[in-house]
Amino acid sequence: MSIQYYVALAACLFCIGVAGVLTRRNAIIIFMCIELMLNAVNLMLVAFSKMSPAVAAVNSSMGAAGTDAQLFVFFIMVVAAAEVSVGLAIIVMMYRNIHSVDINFLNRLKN
Amino acid sequence: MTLLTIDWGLVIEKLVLIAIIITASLVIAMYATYGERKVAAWMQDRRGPNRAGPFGLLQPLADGLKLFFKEEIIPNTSNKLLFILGPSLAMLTAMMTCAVVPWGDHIELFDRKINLQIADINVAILYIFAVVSLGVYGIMIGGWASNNKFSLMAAMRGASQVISYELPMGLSLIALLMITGSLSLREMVDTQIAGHWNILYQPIGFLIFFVCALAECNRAPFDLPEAENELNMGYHQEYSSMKLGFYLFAEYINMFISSAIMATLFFGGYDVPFLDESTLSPNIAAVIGIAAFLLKIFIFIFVFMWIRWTLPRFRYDQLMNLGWKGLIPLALANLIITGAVVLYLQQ
Amino acid sequence: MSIPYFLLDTQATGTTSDYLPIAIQLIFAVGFVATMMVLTHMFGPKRKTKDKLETFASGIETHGDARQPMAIKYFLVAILFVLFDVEVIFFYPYAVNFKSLGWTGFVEILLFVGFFLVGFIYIIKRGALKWED
Amino acid sequence: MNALILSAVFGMIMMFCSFLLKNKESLRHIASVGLLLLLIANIADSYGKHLFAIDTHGLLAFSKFGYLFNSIMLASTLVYVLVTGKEIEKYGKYTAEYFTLIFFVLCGITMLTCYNNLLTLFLGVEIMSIPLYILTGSDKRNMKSNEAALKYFLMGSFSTGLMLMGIALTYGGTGTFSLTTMRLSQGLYLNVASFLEIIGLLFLLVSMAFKVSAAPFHFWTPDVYDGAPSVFTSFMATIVKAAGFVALIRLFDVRMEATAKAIDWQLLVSIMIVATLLVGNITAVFQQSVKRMLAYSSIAQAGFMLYALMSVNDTAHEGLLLYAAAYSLATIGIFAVLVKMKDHTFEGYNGLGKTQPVLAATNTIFLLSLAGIPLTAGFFAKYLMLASLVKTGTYLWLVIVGVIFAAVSAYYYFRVIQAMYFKEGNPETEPVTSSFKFGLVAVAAIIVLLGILPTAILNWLYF
Amino acid sequence: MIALLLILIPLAGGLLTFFTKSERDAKSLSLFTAIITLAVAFAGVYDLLGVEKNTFNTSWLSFIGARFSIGLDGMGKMLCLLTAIAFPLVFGAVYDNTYKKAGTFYGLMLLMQTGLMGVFLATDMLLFYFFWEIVLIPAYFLCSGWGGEKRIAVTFKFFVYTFLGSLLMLVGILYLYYKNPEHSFALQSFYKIRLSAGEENFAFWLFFIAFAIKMPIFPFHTWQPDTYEQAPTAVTMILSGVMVKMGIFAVIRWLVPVFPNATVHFSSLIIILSVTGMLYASLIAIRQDDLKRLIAYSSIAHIGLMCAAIFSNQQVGMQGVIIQMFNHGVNVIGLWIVADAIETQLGTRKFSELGGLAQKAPALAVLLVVMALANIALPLTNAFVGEFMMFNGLFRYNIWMAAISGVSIILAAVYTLNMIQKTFYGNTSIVTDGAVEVSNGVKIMLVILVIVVIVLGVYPQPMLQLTNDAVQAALAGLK
Repeated sequence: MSIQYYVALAACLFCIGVAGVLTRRNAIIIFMCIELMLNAVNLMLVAFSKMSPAVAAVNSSMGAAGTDAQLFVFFIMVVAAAEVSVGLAIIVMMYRNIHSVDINFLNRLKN
Repeated sequence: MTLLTIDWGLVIEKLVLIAIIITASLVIAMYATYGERKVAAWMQDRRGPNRAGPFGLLQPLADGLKLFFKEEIIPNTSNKLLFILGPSLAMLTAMMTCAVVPWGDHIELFDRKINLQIADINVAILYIFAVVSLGVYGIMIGGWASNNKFSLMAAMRGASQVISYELPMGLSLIALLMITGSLSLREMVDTQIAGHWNILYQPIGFLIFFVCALAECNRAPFDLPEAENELNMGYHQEYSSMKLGFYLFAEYINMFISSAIMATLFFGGYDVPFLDESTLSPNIAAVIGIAAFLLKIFIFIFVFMWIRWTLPRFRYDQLMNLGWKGLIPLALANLIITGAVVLYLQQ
Repeated sequence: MSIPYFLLDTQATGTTSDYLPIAIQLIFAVGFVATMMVLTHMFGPKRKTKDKLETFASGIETHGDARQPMAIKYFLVAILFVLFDVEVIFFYPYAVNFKSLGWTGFVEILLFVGFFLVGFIYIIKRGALKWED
Repeated sequence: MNALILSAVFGMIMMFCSFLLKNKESLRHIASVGLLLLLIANIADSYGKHLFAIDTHGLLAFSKFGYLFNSIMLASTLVYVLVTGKEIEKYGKYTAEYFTLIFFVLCGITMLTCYNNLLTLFLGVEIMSIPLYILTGSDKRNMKSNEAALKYFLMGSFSTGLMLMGIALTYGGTGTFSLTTMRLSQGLYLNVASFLEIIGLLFLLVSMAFKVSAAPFHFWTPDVYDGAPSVFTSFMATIVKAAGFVALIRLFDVRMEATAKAIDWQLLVSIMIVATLLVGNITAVFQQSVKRMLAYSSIAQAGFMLYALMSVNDTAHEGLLLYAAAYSLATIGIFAVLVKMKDHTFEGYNGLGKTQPVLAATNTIFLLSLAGIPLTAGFFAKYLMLASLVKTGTYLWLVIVGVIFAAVSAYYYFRVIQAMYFKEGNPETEPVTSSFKFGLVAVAAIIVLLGILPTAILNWLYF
Repeated sequence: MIALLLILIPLAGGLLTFFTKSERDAKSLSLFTAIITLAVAFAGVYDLLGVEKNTFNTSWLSFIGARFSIGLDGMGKMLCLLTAIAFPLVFGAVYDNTYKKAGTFYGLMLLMQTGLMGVFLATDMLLFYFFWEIVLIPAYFLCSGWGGEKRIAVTFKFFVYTFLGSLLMLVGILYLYYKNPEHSFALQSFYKIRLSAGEENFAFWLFFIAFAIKMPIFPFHTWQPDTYEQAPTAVTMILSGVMVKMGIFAVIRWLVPVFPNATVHFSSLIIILSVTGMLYASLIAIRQDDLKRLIAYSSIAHIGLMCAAIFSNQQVGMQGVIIQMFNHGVNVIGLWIVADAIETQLGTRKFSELGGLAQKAPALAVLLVVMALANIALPLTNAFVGEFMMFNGLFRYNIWMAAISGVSIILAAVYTLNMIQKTFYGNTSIVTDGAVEVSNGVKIMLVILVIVVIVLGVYPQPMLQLTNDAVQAALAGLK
């Protein structure tokens, strides 16, 4: 399969994620949408690392390894994990205080 | 489109293989329940099932049919969709794991060289971990969807236990990987056929893996999610009919598959020791290999049962402490020592 | 600006075909599970009563919803799992290339294990894994 | 490199100090000593004394600018801990952990000052951000703090997502993460791949705009700064924000010129500047709480720092350094006074000049510095920012917009001064120790010194 | 050396005064400092230590290119002298007043003197800007801290106006700096900059707005009457006597020579603005009921004339402006002293409440009349010389403009005499019934001023000589 399918899929996932973040009000769902965005990026990176002509060109001309994007994905996973732990902790903390994960509650801060 | 240029012969071949393997694993799982009861009876000096058919051999079939025709009850307060999804997922993951296990070397049939492995992928171990980790969703979703306090409690316990033991399980394999240098199960078996079984190099790794496998399958002494005397019956107590059947079945399939994986990783897979397969015709060699492999698996299954009916159940804190504070550091130490030794010998 | 790159066709693809059997198996498994579910639904008797449809609590009345906050410990375990599991992932590429990396790689992985242990000891010291209370 | 590694190490040391030491006071002292050592190590680094010889394979590239910026950030943090460290002890029992997190944030910052690869950029940003989410929510029982943490977290990770998309697209376009390789290879396929790269860079710009709270991606800032415990807001609004700008300017250094044919970065940034200045300043004028005013003012100050991106030249770099120093020190000082106040509204400051003359006087100097009045460091900071743009000879109208908003900013800064000196009132403050006063005076002295002879300090750090 | 001392002495004195505890210490210390400064200023003006001692130049901000370079030249000498004279006078005049936190008050006053000295001495553009802003800060605090009821808002208006103006100037400075091939802020180097017409016109306004706000020129004047009214009188004296001269000084030193073409180009516009301002201010002054506001508006009118005269681009006009800067400073300080004496004694400045003071305080009345006459530039007073020369210049530029601004002289006579009449003559009111003669301190100050007024009115020659070179420099570019 050629790369555009992967890129298009990743772009779709990413857009779904962004749309979710912007429209949903439930903190957990927003959070999941963010994770979706990250995974879309992972997919795109992996696709590029295998199939992007630019990557191939750099690899042949610069003598760099083509696996750097795959490595990057690992780091994204790590960071995502760290974010998950912190983010869930924050959401749980908030749930314990206001018994809701609806971010409309956040508007309270404005007053 | 690449899909159109596909080798349809290969697809049919794989389809047949899949059908055989899945059916085999289902049958083996079914008879594992029978075996379990027989072993239990034997250990407790009883007879076990003996009414249905000779030696009660038709008992699992009868059990299965009974479950199949039972009334299905979905509690009012539950989440219907998730309630159905839970056991389906459990069954699904159990059925998916066997895809990367090499059941034997190739056979030659109709001028085709057929690999006795559904998918020979180069990241087989990662695939197994990925699918096995999905298993926890089956438990969690089922327990949560039931909307029963006992179920939920059991599911939480189960989930915690499964994920806790996944860490040492992953770590224990790293030392092994350092020796073999590949994530492909097929290659791993090949190295073992050429050299020695990995159990000789990695006894501690195997021990950890084995303990974790017990915990992953929620087998005694780690069957906390099903602790009857604390939690009625566990995460599936609201289930009935085939949904319950799926949960129970999944457990036995998991047991079978983990035995297969252990045999593959540490005991040479379909390798028969002291036998030079190259002197035999491929088909005969393959049959012998499969037989050897199944034998190894059955031994493991027996060990599983043996342990279940021998050891008392762990307390929850003991379970967690063993996993986190015992196995993880042990696996790390194993990793470091293996690395140092291998590098030293390499010099 | 000329045509963006990603619209062009690319080099040889990877080993997607290796995964085809897995997809077949997935279809197979899903089909099996779904069929069984449907069949058992059709064949089973349907005599529902109120008592049957209530959640089971060993015979006593059920009290309220089960979806209440659980002990934070379970949550903590889940989070720690996520963190450490990701750390474990990092060992895999190393393990596969372990022999070619030699002693330098070993020293680096020792450092990594050191970091792992620092976090590990910290959470144990903090009592995140204390279940005996 | 020294600072990068040592900050992580000190972070871990602090982590374990929480078991070894029960005395909060000594924790703070250890942290201060750690920061001091870090600062010394970093200065040693800039003099060529590297403690660690590690081949980073081009992931990091060290420069004088980076070292100097590190020094400034570390010094600011040191000042921050010395002046407001006591307040950190108020939020829960995890004092040592808070210091740990601060060290980790510094680790991220030091990475951002020397990244040479999009991977290290990403890691730096995240190492910097994630501890901050925790710090924001550290006041666990306080609803506002919770909500601020959640908001910050969601916004932060959203921008992380955007940043990653940007990185992925840039990678697809250029075939590499390495800034050096990008620079070398841009001639090869710039004509074809620039489309992907430019979208990628746009994503990166947007995500960094989130981090530095530049309009129109600023909307989380006031709520988060307001909700977070004041003492951590102070850290967030100063050191962290400045680091974001350094990260941005490093990126712009490399990529702006290369892609300028395809996209007019200056136009984009100029729109951002105007929006940021407008939102920050105008909204700040209408605030009733000093803390919120400072939140908006930090947006406004971000607008000024954005000038460095308009004109990526030497003056912009120098200016950013000085701006970071001036702005951080002054804001830390203001927050140090703020946390001592019981009432955070403007009225709460009424008459402070009488009851706490030292606090009021130093606070005045900080505010003057923020407003950019000569004799304070803030003046040179603004001066260099504007100068860098004038130097390019384009977008002169933007400079005039800048000074008009600088005049507007005087309005709300002087409101505090007016309240302190010219209005009657009896402000309630927490007990103020003489060492705290001494700290404030020292910070004020640094600001004035930087305002009269900025070269004295910069040269000493530099050469 | 002298130049440096002129800055350092008030600075040191000011900082010391901050830490004085008692009011007496503060007063005497500040007065002492001011007198020393005056002595040094004399030494500088008459080159007692040699001309070469009058400049000071050292490196300052090498990375920007600015130097700490100051020097006393003709026009600078005159204004430094004015500054040096003004402060002891003011301190003397308000010696009897009590200010809360006297140490801070006098300290800030001296800091303001530092800034003023710096502005008049700086020969480096950035340094000039520095001092320009520094003057503002003490002024702000003084007015806000010790002023009248509406002081906070009014002072803030003043502050924002001038701050905005100076920021615009900063942009202009930057612009010129980067247009300057020598990349230097030095005065001489700025004089050499040659810009295209468009650039020059652009940069001209950046500077001119700053100066116009400071002077203030119509329509940038709105801060001025309020501020003068609300500020404590001692500060108002400095503001109107010295500080507004900063604007005019800056125009002559920094604007006209640097932008010769733009000066010519915009001269008519600016003269129209100035003349409008003069008429407008004079008319409003007539309607005033408040002594301070009246003086404030009269000040606007005078400044307008000076500005118009500068832009007439005539040597005689320019020279007149320079002299008039000094003279106006002296005169207006005198007026303020009188106003302050009346207010402190009677608690009011309203003409409607005053009257008949001449009977109660004859000496004050006489002195005021002299000052007032100087204010309307009667011959034999110092202002006459300057105004005459300015009108001369303006006349040469455009006869109609001169004529219209001449009207404002008449108006000045109207309101000034009206003021004298309402305050000092007529019947005593309830308020003025208990009035007594002013203190000897005030009298002495006023007498000194009157002497200056008359001496300079009769013998302005030294002044003219002093300012010659400055005028030449300013007009050099125009020819």
